[in-house]
Amino acid sequence: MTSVYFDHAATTPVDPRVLEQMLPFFCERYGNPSEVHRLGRDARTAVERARAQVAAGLGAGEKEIVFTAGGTEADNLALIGYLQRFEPGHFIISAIEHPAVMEAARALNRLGWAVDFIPVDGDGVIDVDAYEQAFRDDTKLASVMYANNVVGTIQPIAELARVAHEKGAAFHTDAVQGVGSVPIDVGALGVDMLTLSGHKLYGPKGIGALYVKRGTRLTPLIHGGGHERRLRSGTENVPGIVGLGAAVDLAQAQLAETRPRLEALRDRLARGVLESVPDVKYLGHPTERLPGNVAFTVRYIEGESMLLQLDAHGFMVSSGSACASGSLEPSHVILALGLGAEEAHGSLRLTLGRENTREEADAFIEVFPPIVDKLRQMSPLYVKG
Amino acid sequence: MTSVYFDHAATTPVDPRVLEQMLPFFCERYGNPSEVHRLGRDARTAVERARAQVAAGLGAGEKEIVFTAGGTEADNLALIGYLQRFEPGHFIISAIEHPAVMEAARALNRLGWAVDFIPVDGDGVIDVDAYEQAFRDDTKLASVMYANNVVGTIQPIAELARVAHEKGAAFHTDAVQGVGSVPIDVGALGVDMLTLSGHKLYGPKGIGALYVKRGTRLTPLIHGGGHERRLRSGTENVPGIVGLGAAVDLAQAQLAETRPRLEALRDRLARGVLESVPDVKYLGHPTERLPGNVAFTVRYIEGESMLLQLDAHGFMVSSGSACASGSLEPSHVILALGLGAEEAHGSLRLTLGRENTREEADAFIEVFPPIVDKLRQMSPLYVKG
Amino acid sequence: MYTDLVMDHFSNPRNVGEIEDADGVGQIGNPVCGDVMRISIDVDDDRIADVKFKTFGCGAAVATSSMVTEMVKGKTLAEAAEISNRAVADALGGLPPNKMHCSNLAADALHLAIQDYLVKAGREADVPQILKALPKDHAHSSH
Amino acid sequence: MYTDLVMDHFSNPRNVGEIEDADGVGQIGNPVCGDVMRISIDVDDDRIADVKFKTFGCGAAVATSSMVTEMVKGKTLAEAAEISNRAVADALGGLPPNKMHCSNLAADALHLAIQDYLVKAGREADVPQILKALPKDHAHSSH
Ligand SMILES: Cc1ncc(COP(=O)(O)O)c(C=O)c1O
Ligand SMILES: Cc1ncc(COP(=O)(O)O)c(C=O)c1O
Repeated sequence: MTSVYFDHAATTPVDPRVLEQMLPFFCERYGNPSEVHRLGRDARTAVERARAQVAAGLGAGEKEIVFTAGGTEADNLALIGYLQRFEPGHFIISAIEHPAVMEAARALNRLGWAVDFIPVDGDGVIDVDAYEQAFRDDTKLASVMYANNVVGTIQPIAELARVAHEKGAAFHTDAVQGVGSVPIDVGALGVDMLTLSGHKLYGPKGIGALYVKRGTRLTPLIHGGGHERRLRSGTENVPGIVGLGAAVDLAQAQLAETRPRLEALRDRLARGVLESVPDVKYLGHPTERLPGNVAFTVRYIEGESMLLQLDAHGFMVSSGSACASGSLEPSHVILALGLGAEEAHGSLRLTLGRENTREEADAFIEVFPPIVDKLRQMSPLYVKG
Repeated sequence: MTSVYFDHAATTPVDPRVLEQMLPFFCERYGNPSEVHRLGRDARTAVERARAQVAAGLGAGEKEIVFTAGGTEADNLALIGYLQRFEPGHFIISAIEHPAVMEAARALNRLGWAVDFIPVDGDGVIDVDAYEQAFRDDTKLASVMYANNVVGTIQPIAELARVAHEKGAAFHTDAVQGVGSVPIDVGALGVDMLTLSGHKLYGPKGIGALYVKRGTRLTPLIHGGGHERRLRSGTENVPGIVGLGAAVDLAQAQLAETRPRLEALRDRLARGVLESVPDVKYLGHPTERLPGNVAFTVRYIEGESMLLQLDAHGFMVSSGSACASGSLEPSHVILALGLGAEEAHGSLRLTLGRENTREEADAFIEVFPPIVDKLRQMSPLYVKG
Repeated sequence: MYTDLVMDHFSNPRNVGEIEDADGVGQIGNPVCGDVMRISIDVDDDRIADVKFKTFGCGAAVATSSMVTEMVKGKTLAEAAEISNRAVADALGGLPPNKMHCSNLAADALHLAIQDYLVKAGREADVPQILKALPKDHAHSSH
Repeated sequence: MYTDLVMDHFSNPRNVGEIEDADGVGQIGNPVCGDVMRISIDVDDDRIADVKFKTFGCGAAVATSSMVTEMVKGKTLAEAAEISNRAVADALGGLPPNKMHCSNLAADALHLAIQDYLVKAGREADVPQILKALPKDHAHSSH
């Protein structure tokens, strides 16, 4: 039976070459990196090697990489860890951040911090004027995601970081969807902090990292033995860290090849859908978007029912951002683009990855129109044209 | 060359049977449990199965298990997550807690919480009278570790929990060293929260869990998509969670066999060391201790130098608790037993595990005395008797 | 997440469509909330002779709609009026907790269709007897 | 953690022991801090003719002690006085950062031994010239 995975923004498989590098660290090279004996030293060496790989992938220094247990934790460390060093003041995020940033911002808000959510235009690009005007005397941080997980739009991060610095604030970007998909250099971007996550770039789940520019001071969220230069205590997840290093390394090596290939596949898929199904609206920026992201909304029908029908036909896609809240709310991202709630409920996200082929894209374009048709026949909102 | 691992309290190898259960979840069953399609549902099923395994291992309900990225995080969630719901008041911990509890307590202290550190006796057992008297009207929580990571002493948790409840406070225990080594039933203990960690029980690093008794309310430390019933956001570490479930399951199945075997090995090793080296003091409680813990202090010489010499002979041990702080301070645990700093510097910890044999114990007893001798010859503190 | 029975009703929904010149039509939900269900019935001798549904919504919304049509066909109005949203969910072997509130309104749509029939048939007086509690169109607190 | 050279000096320490009736003896550190180093020297014609050490402490403490004895044998007192703790660490290919402060005092112990020799030899006046800066026994701030 067909089995096509178009949900790489939710998570990727671990690349077998990455797993291969992780494997020895479970049962044989299982030392605790804090221990002085040879198994401990071996584990320490592996952790530091992975740190160098991640640093190299971002153009960062090794001492600027803090391993965390994932993207969400890294985002929380960036926002809460950075701001908690100050008396409550003000900070800025975009209106389309991932819940990891959004909810960390809400938590800070409950602690007395004022926060502005900067709107985006119809393509999902942040309103740079509104952003610039939002800064106040007591603005300590701005955080804008590198690329959106739902609609794929890439933000002008270098410009946003520059503005923040001019205004005397630090700048963080959640680059979970960007790292591994597009070239990212923290120096060129000029950011103070940057989040990445293993399982979005063919590495393991449960591991991520925060780039913290030299001189940027944070307080930890998790206290204990003082690991990760005191920023994240807890025995290091050695296989996970090794896997993250290997995954970043591999992504670097493949980027030049995969990026144009995925862009072509993405555009083929988007064109195919738009041409074969009426009343479909493409979401996100036409060009400034992630290589593998195809997002659209289908009128008169609802996302989950499309998704389940597609699943029954062997196509795994997402109806928006994956999150465990079980919320039935339409995606805040799609609403922020200016769409109505009804339209937002009809959104679908296909996110392509290394292993996807043109045949798979073409198969999708075959299967999708009759599914839409079937669901529209069932919909009380649909009036045959 | 000899290679004997006596450092299971620092970390254990992943049992190959545990790894085997984890393996499919890296490259094949890699779904994000929040996703609705079949790979997502498959991952969700695996996570919930593991939750049931962990719950069964503790005599808990499935809804009472929160997965975290390790023991340190679970300890922090217990203390900070529980107390942050209240206005700052008072709480109680023992003087020999792991840094994960100790430093979380210090962080709360900086937020305005008063904390009492309850002393222990020469065997490492908490002073129950002092504990009882420490409770105040505004005492919200007491946290005492189940078993100490350095000297292995097991505390009278059921009694301590009962006292806390009588005084109107909640009770948490860090059972990272206990779970998998001794039978633990949260109902019999009567605790409100209990911490465990995968890599101490032949499961993977970077995964742990907090038992949270039904009705005990916490605020999360890490905010985002609302995973783990909102208590720990972030895409689930599916292979890690599966590994933790499998490890708890396996430990349960093996406990009846391994526990008496390790106790016998422990006592043999302790006796052997005490009989063959003069001026050695056994640390911790003679009987109320972890099955695999042998801790002692050797006068006139220093722990790390013993450890390195032992390492050169193929024996991997620890000179105290493993933590990344790089602190050269003598262990706060050993000082709390009433030993002087000089003696504390000479402490050594051998922690046995499933795969250790009697031959290995005997080999240690052969190798150790000449090492002590060599180092004593080198020591300016040693005056030949 | 969904039981096999939910998936079956979702994939092969029973009684999809709209009865032309139906004796009664009930609609509930609104597209902003992501779920709209419309049920039309024909009534014969106080029994539901035919029933069809159209639904905009998630898998649970479609499956509950399909299930309720199966449950009531041939039933008396009074029997049909006894069927609750909860009973529909139970008949499907349960629904995920987050789907219980918004996506499980098919019985309510049916009750509105019965009311519509009664009113159209000039039996307004029977409404309170047959339909003990009429659904309010939820204000969907979450919006 | 430790370089191979550190491990070599730790495992096969050079010049372990105590010179009987030594011309000069210096001791630094204290057991509470976990590091005590004692260096004894014999001086001949203003040169270090023999040197031995005893050390209580970690791998770094032993290795720096061993290394400093190798570095100074045959050196003039003035040359030996120039050797800093830092230079000893460098000669070992570096030490872990957390070992730089407490466990790297062997040069200080040597300087105290030189001072002891000068005082015993009635050359107290030479002390300031030869030993530019005398080590204070660290109060070890961390305690
Ligand atoms: C943009 C973005 N930020 C943060 C996260 C959270 O990362 P993780 O799942 O590793 O916690 C995700 C994915 O879930 C994401 O897409
Ligand atoms: C008693 C105790 N508590 C907590 C921890 C921390 O657990 P983890 O290493 O999983 O963060 C450890 C081990 O490091 C421990 O021994």
